Amino acid sequence: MSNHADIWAAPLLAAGILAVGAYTVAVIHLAVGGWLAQARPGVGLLLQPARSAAVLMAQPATATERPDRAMAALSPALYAALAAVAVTVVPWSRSFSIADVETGIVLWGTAEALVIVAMFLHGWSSNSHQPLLAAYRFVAAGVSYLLLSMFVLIAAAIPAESLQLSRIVESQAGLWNVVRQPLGLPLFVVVALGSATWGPLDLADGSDVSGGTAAEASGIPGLVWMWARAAMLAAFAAMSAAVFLGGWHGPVLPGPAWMAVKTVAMITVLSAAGHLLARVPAERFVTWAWVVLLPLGFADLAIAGLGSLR
Amino acid sequence: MLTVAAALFGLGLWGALGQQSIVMLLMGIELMVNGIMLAGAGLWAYAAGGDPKGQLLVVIAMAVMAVEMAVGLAVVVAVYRVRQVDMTEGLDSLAR
Amino acid sequence: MTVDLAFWVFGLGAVTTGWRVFRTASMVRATFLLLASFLNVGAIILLLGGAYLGVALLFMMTVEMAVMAIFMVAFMMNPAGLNPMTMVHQPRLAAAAGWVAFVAGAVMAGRGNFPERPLPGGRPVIADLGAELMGRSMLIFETAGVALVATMIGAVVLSSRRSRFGDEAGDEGSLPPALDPDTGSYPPGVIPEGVGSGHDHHGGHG
Amino acid sequence: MRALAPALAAFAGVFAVALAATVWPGAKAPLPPWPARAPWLGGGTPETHAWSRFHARYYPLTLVFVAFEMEMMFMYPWAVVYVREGVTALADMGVFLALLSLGVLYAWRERALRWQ
Amino acid sequence: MTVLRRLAQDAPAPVFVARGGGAGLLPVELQADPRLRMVGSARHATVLLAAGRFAGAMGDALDRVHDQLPSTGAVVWWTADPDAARPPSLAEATVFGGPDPVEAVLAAHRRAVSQPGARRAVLADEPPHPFEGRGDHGQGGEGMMGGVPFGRAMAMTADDRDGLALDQLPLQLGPFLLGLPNGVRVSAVLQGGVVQEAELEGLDLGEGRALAGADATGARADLRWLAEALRLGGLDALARRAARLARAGATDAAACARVAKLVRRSGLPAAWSKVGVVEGEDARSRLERRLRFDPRAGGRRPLPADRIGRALAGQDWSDALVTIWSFASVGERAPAAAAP
Repeated sequence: MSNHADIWAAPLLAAGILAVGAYTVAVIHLAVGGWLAQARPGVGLLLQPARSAAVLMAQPATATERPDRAMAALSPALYAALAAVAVTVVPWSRSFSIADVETGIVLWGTAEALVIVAMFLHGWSSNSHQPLLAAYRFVAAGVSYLLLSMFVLIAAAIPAESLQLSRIVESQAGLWNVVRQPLGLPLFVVVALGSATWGPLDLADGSDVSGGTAAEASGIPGLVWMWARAAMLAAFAAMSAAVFLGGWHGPVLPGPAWMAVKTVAMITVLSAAGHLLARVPAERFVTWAWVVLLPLGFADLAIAGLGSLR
Repeated sequence: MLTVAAALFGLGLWGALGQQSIVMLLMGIELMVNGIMLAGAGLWAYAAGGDPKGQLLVVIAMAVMAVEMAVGLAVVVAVYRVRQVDMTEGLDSLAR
Repeated sequence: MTVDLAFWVFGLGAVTTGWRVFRTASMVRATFLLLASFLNVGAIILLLGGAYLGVALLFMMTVEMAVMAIFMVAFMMNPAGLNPMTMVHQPRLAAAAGWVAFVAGAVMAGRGNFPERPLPGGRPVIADLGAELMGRSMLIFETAGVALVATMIGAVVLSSRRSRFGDEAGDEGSLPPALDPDTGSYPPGVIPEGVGSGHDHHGGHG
Repeated sequence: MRALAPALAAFAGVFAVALAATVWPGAKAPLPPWPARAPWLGGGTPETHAWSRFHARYYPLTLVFVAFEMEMMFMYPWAVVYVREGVTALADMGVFLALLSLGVLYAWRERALRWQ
Repeated sequence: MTVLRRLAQDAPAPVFVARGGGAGLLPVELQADPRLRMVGSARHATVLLAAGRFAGAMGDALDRVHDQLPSTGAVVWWTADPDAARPPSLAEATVFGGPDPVEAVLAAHRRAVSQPGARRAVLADEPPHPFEGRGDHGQGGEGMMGGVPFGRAMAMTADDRDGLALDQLPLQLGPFLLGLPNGVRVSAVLQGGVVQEAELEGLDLGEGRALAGADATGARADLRWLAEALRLGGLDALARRAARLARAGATDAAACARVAKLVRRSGLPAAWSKVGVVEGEDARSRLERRLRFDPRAGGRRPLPADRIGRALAGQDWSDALVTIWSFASVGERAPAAAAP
């Protein structure tokens, strides 16, 4: 059951899904933030992201003294493209995903790993101090959370007997992974926050380094970068909906509708986490990830394994 | 296919022998292993009739690369820690 | 047809990037050019039908190069190549050896006759590998595990500062306690003795 | 493999568009003056280039990571055949992971997971 | 294009605030207004809001920030005495003397995005060090590490607690950095993101009339401080909430308590614990003291700058910022500036 879109339609589909997803992320982020700040942005909320984007488009791109221009141009594009390739493997219904790759979760892991490269390049390329610090501390966090993602995804692959996302969703027909492997989703949320450098794991673009790798970015390059971050978060929300929340399974509504609902729910969760949790110091997170979260990843794998013994 | 592998191997050898710094030398070695992996995969695909041992060979090659890299870099750190050198010439005294 | 075309594109990409690795002054670029070479090879393996091998190669090489970049930047002089530099020795020998290896390999590729037993289509290659690991090659698999642990421990022993054996004073300040409190901290840009000698050493080749 | 083509196409397409969007506007614009291009330090000034032999404080960790993450190579195929192999696979991977966690444990004890 | 312009005009104005003499932490309260968005880098802003007096070194620093603002950006000077001497960067700024500059900032933002007249840089257009045509390859460098390639020297190696002598990054940060008190500049030597040496210098904030409401006391002062601390911790929404309470006069004790509870749940205290320990007290306990909003608890003997500077050595740069801000007094003069 390897279904996939036409090779010419794929880029448009991926870009479309991500555009909608990223915009949803922005709107929900504003809404939750306004609710928490008790300062309602008002009716203009739905237009707010477009307005802020327009500001960046009206702005000229800045340059630094001696940047690595090639890398500076490549890294935001790479980050955005990674969000795209990530979202292609997500199945939206029993019969449709852009690219239902046989090795879906391995491809996903590759995208996650390349995200670390993109972040590092973005921080390195401007030849500026604060972006550099941010990029390096992000890599420390990245090499720590990457293993978690592998473990939870492999655990999800065990009952499906396949690395293919559609099979993984199929295997949840009876019971969703969020129940069957309770540790999976929380750990995957950590990975999502890391890969989009969001909220508590906003180590690459943190405010304590004046915007981190994006500190020197203004104008359209800055816009592309911000868009890619939101798109990455949306992709992760969709992925967690598919892998842990039973994907298209659900009563009454058609599959894609369920996926949309679950994705939006995950976006809300991620956004709330971003607003309610303070940034974790990089060093603490690293120790914590290896000493506490990694064993939890083992436990998740063990639960999945014991659960699917015949 | 094997030609490309050979080219990669040759490039890697050139880099490994030519570069002074230990880290660049490691890069050369990695490139050589790159060629080897390509050749292994090619033989598995064309000449092994799908025997999984071919895949295993490539996987092992990757593992070897990881080990080589980790240990190699650790050695670089250790050497740099005792004497601020990162060059192969810096190590000639170890031979004596 | 398209497959052949794609193969040559990726092959050419792999070789070109692999060559550029040793031709760029910026260590970061060198590292990620090497990564690009790996990615091209991974794509070729995918074309060959290594559904798992190819993607796994992309994955593994990405993380390895991300780590490699950190060490390249840390331990190479002038890592960004702000001053153009060439740091090679015995270039002739190296080039010659490289060419020899290439020609030998190419001749083998051309002349050598390999059994023609192509990968049967629709074979569950991933499950094959899994079964292999759980079956005949389990020993290899576990041995690899032991080797990896040995690697971890070795790497930690060699690289880390192991303050477990030292006192905590090392963590107090970022500079080690100096003999003379007045000169304990080096003014910016000034190289203390010992470190400086290392620099002269490099400078000779610069 | 057919399924991979759209994934790569999506990558290439979005990459190309994003790259064009990033490069195009600034392509013709003249370089801003030097003071506008100084690194952002909130009114402060650096003495040197930021590009340097950066002392990543976590290098032992990265080496442990490289070794550890190799084991994923074995785990993906393992997961596929797990149900078929059953207890064998469980025990097998149990031993494997136990070994690796020894390595992590050692690294932790050696403070390799902290800033050096 | 016009559609874009119209959209951009109605967007929340991304404003970078530079706090000078006589401003206190009053500008922090501006983020209470949802029509403004405080950004951490002038590169992200359309409006540079300079609040208070900028003389001498402060003026020079403001000039640098002014030039780093994107060339379409606009400048607003919020001051109590417009006749005071102003640095070149404020020569063409919109001067605002009233109590609440939000409208002025919004007007400037609309101007900046609708008819972007390129702002001239006030500093000389020349590299930090002349390099063109010098050195081995005409890039100003000599040999491997020497010279000033492309206008700047290269970092040099120096010893380190780790025993790996890698490169040091000597630099001056601030005074207009999130987490630095008014007029405080840090001269630090970083190696790998860890502070090796740091010195806090308090720049002269000058004398003169302060902005109306600049000096607050009690809960309101604590809330202003807290809002900045929350932004430093990445909790912008909570920061906005704290700013709203401060702006409302911090009269609602229950609301303050709710904010304190949210802050405690956010894990910020945990992130600050064991950071910047001075006299056996870490940043967390200093935060907790503020969270009590107790006028008596707030006031403590200001710590001399050199003590803080020494406390920074060996910390990650972000922890160092936390340490500095945890000591920031809510009054006009930061303790660092009040150094002997």
